[in-house]
Amino acid sequence: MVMSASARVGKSYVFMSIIISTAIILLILTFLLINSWQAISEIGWGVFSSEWHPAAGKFGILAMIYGSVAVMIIALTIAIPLGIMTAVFTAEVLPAKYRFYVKSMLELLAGIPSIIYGLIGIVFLSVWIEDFFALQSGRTILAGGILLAIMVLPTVITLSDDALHNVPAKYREAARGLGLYPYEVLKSAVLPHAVNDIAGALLLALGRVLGETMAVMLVIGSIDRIPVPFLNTLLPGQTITSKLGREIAETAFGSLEFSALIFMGLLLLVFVLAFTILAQTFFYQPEQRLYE
Amino acid sequence: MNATAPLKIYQPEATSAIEMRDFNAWFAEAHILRDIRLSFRENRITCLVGPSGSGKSTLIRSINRINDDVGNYNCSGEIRLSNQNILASGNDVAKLRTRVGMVFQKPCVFPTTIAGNVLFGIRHLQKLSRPEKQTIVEENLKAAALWKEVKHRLQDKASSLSLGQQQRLCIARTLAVKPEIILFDEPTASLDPLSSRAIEDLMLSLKEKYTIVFVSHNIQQARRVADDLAFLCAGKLIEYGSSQQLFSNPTQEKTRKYLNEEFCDC
Amino acid sequence: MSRQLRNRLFLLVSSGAVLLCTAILLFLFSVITWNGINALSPSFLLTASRSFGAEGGIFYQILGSLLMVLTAALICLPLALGAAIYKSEYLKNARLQKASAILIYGLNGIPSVIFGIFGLILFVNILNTGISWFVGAIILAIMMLPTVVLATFQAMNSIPEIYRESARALGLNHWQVVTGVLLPQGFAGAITGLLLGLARAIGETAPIMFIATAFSGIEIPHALNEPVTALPTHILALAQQATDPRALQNAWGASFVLIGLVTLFSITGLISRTKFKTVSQR
Amino acid sequence: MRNLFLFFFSIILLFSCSESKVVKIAGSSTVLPVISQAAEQFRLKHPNIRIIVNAGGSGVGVNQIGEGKLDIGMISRELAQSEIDRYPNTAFQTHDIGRDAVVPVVSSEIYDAGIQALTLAQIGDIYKGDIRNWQALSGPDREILVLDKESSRGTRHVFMSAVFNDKNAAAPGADLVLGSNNEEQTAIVQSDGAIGMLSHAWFNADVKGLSIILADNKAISPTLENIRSSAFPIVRALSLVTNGQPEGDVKLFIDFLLSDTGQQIVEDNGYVRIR
Repeated sequence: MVMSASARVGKSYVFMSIIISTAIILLILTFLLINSWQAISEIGWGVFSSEWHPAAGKFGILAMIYGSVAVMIIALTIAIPLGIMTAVFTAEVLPAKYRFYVKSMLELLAGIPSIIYGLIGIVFLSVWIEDFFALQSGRTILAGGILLAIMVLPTVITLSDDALHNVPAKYREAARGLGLYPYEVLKSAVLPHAVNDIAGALLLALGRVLGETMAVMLVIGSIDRIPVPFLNTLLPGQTITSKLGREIAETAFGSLEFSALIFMGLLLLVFVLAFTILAQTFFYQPEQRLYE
Repeated sequence: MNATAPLKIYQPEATSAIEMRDFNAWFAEAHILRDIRLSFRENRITCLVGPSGSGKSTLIRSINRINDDVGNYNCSGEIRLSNQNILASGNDVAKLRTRVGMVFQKPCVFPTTIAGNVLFGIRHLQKLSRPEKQTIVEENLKAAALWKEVKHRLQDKASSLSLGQQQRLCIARTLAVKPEIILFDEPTASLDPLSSRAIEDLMLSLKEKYTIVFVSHNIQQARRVADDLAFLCAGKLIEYGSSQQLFSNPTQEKTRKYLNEEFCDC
Repeated sequence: MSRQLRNRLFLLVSSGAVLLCTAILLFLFSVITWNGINALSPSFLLTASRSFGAEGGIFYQILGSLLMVLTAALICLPLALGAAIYKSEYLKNARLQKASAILIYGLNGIPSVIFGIFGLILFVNILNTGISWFVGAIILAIMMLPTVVLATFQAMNSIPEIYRESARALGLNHWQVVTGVLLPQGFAGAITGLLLGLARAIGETAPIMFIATAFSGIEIPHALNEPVTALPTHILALAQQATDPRALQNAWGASFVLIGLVTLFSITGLISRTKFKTVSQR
Repeated sequence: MRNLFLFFFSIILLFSCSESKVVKIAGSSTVLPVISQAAEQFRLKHPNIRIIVNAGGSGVGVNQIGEGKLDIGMISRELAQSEIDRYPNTAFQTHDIGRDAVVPVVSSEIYDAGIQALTLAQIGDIYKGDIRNWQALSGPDREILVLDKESSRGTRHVFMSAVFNDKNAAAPGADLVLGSNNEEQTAIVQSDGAIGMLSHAWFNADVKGLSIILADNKAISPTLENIRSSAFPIVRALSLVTNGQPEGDVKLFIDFLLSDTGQQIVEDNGYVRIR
């Protein structure tokens, strides 16, 4: 078949577009890898130590990893039960006519930029935590965790609600027809269908929590130290993202410190990508909707 | 509106299981059912017939209050079951539904094993030991005429069954919770003729123990199965009587036309 | 009655969760609205900021944010349209289809600070552009890309095959089918995606704070390689001096305006989504 | 939608056409208020020269001069030899514009409770983590919230040099690490037992500067007088860095800062003028 000129130009245009769109992510990965290479080769396994003191040549990132994981665990232990229980209410108990309003509210809430959560965190949350626990400073790992829980809550609710809502009504009817109470209908007929989607939703939430920067950066205290005792979250800490957000622009390009920071970014990116891709490809199938 | 002859209220000689008194139903503004007065006889098969949109499904779905969960639904009047109004507020709807079972238009099996589907409801109602479970599965699958086909693969996925088998599995599941009344909402609508016949035979065998209410679009099927017939049109009960009488000697012209599958203008 | 009890308990717990969530939501909205409205005035919206942002308004921050995201939208649109067309109409190999989907989903999941770092390395350092609003727009365009590609792809994919076949039956070639039948539908989807992407992009701080924004002295950039001031980074600067009541008040005002812009974009996006849906279902 | 785009781009085009020159400045948040304000006033005199000012810290000021991204870097400490070595092709040139003191500051609650002067050794013990309660310094029984700054900040370099003789000294006793002076000031205000390091221009009702007790047991308070005379032990110059001798607009701006008007701005911001 002979292609007309416009068809040829058009085809090469759309082809270039898809190549660029899909290559960007690979480009980002490559750039991070190249720039962290200096750290990988010069520091090696030494990066997995706990002291970060560039002037003394110490580039241990364990404190940042600890901070990221601790903040993530706190955020998810709050957001998951609260979010799923709320989603159960909106999807199963709430009359359908209110659903639209609830969903719209949630979308708006999910759209609040993270810097504004940071502002709220620094003006209210950290002060409350300081007073409640009688601390010297409320800028703690706990504050970061709670703030992230609040941030990610709309996402958890709205995705879980979708998951529950997508279960065909016939299963609910059939279970009700057998004389089951709402609780039993949910547990035996609805949840088994929704559990995959909910798992996907939680993975996405996890990725979002790990990657969140601004809000955490303002309230966590930014000290590169693993708390003593180990599980004391009422102490300040540092996450990978807050470390990057504070210091990357102030570090000389090409220095070993810069490279070690980029290595942290690479680590973060690999984990978040793994969660996101897992969630979108293995758990969240229907409609191929994107979630931020 | 139409000045029709006054309705002859059918007075069944057998005791009635359910009585509907001045029952009205609405979806939002639409008045779906108007002043329905009906009593379903015990251990008989009553078939609701009528053109699409006549309110048959709404009526049958009101009897176990499954419509309550649909948005914008409202009703008035009374539906009496063992002399109690089931529409009274404060009634335990879940408990009502264990007494009034329902089989839906499309077979809906849960994503578990065949045995798991049979036990799906009963498992919540009482604690069951292993042998009890086995007995229940076997008894109810037998009662639903499915035992022979599936007895060697009770642990298979229920979705591996054919549609007709799935529908019988749904019936077995309903029987397991020991209802007094079973509602069938067009149970053969999505099945092939052979599977439909199997369901019809099953209904006939079930009426010895249960009161059956049944919605069908298929007039021949109604003729084969029903003891009593209720003909609805545009939300009103046009005629109600024994199947034999309605087919051979209907009092209403509309009934005659509809049952003879002629064009019927309600 | 333990079944009933358990059911009651379940309803109780889930209503409790709802109450808690509602309380959080009400708190967030009332704090932002109340403080924001108190800070708002015409002069706040229309004057430049002075002395660390504690005085004056946010006029150039609003302008800078809009300039950056709208430019990002312009960069993103042709790329997203092209990619969606290829994915929907040319990419028939199932494996490649899946691979492209994974890469695009992955791009969507990248933490925003990583985009900032990417921009810092590639543009500011390697290409030596310096802190530049246009680099910020490019990075924001990349961030928006997956949303727009997917929205466009879905819009095109939902067009029934019969339309393509009818057009082909009239003798149109593949590209003519694309431009004549698919593009109009796809464009509507792209606009929806763009609006939703804009809503996200305008609130982002981490991607632009290293590469695109300056603290003061800038009003409207005169060249591509000049920095700009933007709302989110302005709020960041103000949040760091949260005990100064004037700075805090301006921070709330700026937050309120920012949320207003986000809401404007997302509501327009949602409306365009519903409107567009009814068109395709007709 | 399309109209909006057109509107914006016509604005940009409009501005792009007008002839104007740009001076890019970034660096220390201590120098920042002076420069921002000076830039505003400079602009009134020279409307065709635009000055873009960015924060980031002294380290940023030096690095970006080295990388050629800035016209002027702001620093609030000395240039380090390592920095000069890192950019061999850059001829760093510093221009002092004012003087400042880095002062150990505490929350007003601590100051009012009687802690108004410390020795450098005591401050060192606090930052090493050896002293953790104000009681040890005969203050109230309250834990000390020790505030550190990001490692590239000039204020930290000067402070740590004075306390530990090592500008990059680690502070194992620190509780929070903060960035700009504003952020540090906010954290001190929010706490009732904090100690931090700040330029004396950031004192306020809740943030009090301590006097430093010297070896001869004389307490020197951070007054303008003591800073001007260098009697206060932690003083520093506020400087601008350029690559080579400043020329043209850059020179014009630096000269403006050294003029009487410029020095008045330095003084208005709480620093000590040098001319």
